[in-house]
Amino acid sequence: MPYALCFLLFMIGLYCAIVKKNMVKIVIGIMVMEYAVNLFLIMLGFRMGTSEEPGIAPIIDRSHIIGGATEPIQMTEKFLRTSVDPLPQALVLTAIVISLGSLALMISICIRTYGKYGTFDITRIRRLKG
Amino acid sequence: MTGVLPLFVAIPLAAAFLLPAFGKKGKAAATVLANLVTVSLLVLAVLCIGKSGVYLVGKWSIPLGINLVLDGLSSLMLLTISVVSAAAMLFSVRYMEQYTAKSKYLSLFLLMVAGMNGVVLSGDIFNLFVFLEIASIASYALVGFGCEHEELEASFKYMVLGSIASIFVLFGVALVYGNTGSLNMAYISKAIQASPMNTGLGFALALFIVGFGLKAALVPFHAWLPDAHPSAPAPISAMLSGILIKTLGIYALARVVFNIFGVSTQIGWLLVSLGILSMVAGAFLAIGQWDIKRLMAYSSISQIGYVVLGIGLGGLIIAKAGDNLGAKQLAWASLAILGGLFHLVNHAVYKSLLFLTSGSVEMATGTREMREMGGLAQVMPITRTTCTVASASIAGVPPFSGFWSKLILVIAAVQAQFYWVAAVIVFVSLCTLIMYLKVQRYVFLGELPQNLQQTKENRGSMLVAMVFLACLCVLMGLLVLVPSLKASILDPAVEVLTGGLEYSTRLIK
Amino acid sequence: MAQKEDISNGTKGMTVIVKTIASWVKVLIFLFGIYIILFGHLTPGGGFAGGVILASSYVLLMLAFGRESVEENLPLPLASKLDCLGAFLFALIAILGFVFGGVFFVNFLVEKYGQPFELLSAGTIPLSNVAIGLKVCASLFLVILTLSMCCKDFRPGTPSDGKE
Amino acid sequence: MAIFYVLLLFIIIAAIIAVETKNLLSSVICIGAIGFGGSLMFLFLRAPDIAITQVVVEVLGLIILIRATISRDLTFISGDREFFGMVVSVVIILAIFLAGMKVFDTSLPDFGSPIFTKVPEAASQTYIEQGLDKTGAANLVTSVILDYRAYDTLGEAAVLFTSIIGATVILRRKSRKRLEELD
Repeated sequence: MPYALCFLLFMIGLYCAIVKKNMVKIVIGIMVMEYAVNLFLIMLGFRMGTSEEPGIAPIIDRSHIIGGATEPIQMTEKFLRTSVDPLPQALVLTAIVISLGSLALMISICIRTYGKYGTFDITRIRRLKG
Repeated sequence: MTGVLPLFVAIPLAAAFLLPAFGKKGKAAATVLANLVTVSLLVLAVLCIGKSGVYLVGKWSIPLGINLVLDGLSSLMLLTISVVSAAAMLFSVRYMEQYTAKSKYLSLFLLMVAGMNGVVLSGDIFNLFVFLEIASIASYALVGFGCEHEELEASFKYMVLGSIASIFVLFGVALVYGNTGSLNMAYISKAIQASPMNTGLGFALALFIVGFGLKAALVPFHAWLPDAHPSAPAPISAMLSGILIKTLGIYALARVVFNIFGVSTQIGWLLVSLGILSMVAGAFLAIGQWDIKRLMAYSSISQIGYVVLGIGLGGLIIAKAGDNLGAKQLAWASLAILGGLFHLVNHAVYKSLLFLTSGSVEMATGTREMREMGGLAQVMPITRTTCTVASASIAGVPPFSGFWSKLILVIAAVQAQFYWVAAVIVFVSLCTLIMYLKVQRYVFLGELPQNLQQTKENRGSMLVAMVFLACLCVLMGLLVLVPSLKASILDPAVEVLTGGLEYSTRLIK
Repeated sequence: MAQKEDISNGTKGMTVIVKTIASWVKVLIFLFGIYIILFGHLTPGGGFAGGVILASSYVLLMLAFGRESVEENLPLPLASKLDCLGAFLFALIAILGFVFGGVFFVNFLVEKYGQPFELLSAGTIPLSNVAIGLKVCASLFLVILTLSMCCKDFRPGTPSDGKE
Repeated sequence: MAIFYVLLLFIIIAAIIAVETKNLLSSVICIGAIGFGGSLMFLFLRAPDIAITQVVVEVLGLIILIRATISRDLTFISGDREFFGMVVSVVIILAIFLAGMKVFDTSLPDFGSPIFTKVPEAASQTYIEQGLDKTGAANLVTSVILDYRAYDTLGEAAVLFTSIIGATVILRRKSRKRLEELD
């Protein structure tokens, strides 16, 4: 069910990006879609665990390891049993950066277009035919 | 040999990171450096022909790290990308003098090339997404490079639809990860073969088809292309129409559909119908245009249709035969895919040449409106000759390259008993002939208007780039006529697609 | 409306209270950003988050003191060069991996120094963090500064421009 | 578990307000609410790295967005597409959503039991087991982004670089020289 709510968020963003006529609104719709996908990816990697052993972040501290300076390091069973998936988190970190970059570019195109046309309304920004 | 694979990405990226630091004074040096980069990529791509292999980035074994895969299809795409980008870069040396911020332009250009090379080489589906974003974001900025009304509007439109496409692809990647637990293409493919296709993967496939279809501008998703491609500076139009839509759209779609999910009858029919729709709609819309670059942009949609049609037809034949795939069906499918891929290469060369000539005309006359031109054959002989070669080629006049790829497609369709498909191919080819006769008639023949009497032929690097591509246009037919060239360049690429899911067994021992 | 104009142009800055507090807070934010970058391989955070925090300390300065004073601290051409430098350093780490380890991006320093949980450990990872932090800080600073400069320039020239 | 539903509902409501409100500035502020709600959500989903990044990116993103909207023509744009078109798009989007709901309920593993525990050769299992030993970084997310998948991060840096160069190119003052300057 949380996945479906995430998908609802995605569809709200898609609706906004397709239907709205204000340039900034369109950008906002795209941002909402990006949030939805990021949230979805992180949810995929989440481990609920039990109430005694809830899932933990994939960050190791000294209590999670066996062995040390001389013998090879090993993780404790508990860590292996409860750690959430680090891979989607890495992907989302990359995706957030990408979305920030495209946000900056999109906003600069909006500002420049505003300077040329004096409006954010895409129905009035129509020099190109069809 | 696989040791050079990261260089395809590392060289242009490193150069692009350095170029903006050159500033105004080092403009000449920056131009030389950028040209050196594209030429060296061309040399590397030629070296990679016929090779195959896997490169493990950071020495991590396959499911852990990211791997670069070189196979027939990748090396074909690499070759196409480097030929077109070298020519377009050479063209921009002089053409881009009319704009400011040239070093930033060069940097964006190289980033786009790096992105495309990364997409083609990647063996990891998230990595493919990241490089797809580099290439797309660079192209959004390049479309709006002129910062005039139309350019900004086209750029915004392109950016919105392109971003939606990218998010669809990312969502597809997330769904695939959620269902298979892997990001490596070979492992995903293995997991999909092991378990029956479920709804989640089907939804992911739909997202991929819409996303890559938007990037490739197939017909229901083509709204951005006729605005974006004409608005960009001419060398960028050449890059976008010539290779960007093919790499980000067709290549990625073919890789995902054929090598990861495996082609089914429905997908085959879907690709064939998308292809035919694009061919017919693109051709009809193109004939009515009076803006020379807009006409060429619509014709790109039509030509992309041929490529998708060829690939889809091959997939359809394979999927229909199913388990009892005989040698005969395989030969038909190979022929159809060969036609599609050969048309992809051909179109990359002649469409970029056409856009370069249109840029040359635009720079000389200052307009893109065909009704205001005429008689340019007298004053711009070289542009005229190259444009005629490219037009003849795209219209399928023998012995130029376009003729051979269309012929192969027709033969494949007839052999596989899709007679109506063959008829559509011939019909659209006639429409293409008409639209380029229109270009010839209104731009180069007729009377020279008064205000264009002073027009002079462009000089220097622009001519070199155009003549280079025109020579290729004439010679490309050899790629299928000379057996050794065909066996080393096109056949391995066809085998990658007809082999389908063998992709994963080749990578995972 | 007039006050709003001042803020959006970012030239004159805000009141004394804001300025005084901002001059203290900016140091803390800056240090926090550096901490996040350097300890990225041990605690949550890393080059990217740290770089954004560094950039936001500059943004705070810009909002409080106006654009000119920030440009004195970090001129635009310098930020642009830092941007290129950070990106290039990261690519260089990849290339050094090729030179010393034979493969791109190989972590060629991982066994050379440090134990787990120490600041100096994990081979090239802290170096990459620093390079990315530099790059991200410079580039975001650059884009915000450029955007704020352009807010003024790209207003439509006449009220009738583009409107019916 | 309940906290996830509360936060998700909060985010969805904020998104609906952001989409439907007429005033651009309030819309941008609602985006901020989505971002911070998302960041809290990340924290509860045991992803502190992402939570930190999301907060700081949100701040900068909001500043960028407000730059675009502040002191501009904020008069809202009269009615969106005509009523009929809006109804059609809402219906299409609802249909896709309902189709999607089925997909998410049937195909994906249950919420809270990630896929990598079910696939024997999943890379994530190896990251957790050997990440510290092989890369030396205690933060496994860092070890993934900067060592196992560093090539992705190079791409990510390149994306940021591209978009910044792109933004400065789009915002430059003078874009064309006169043609006569050429020769």
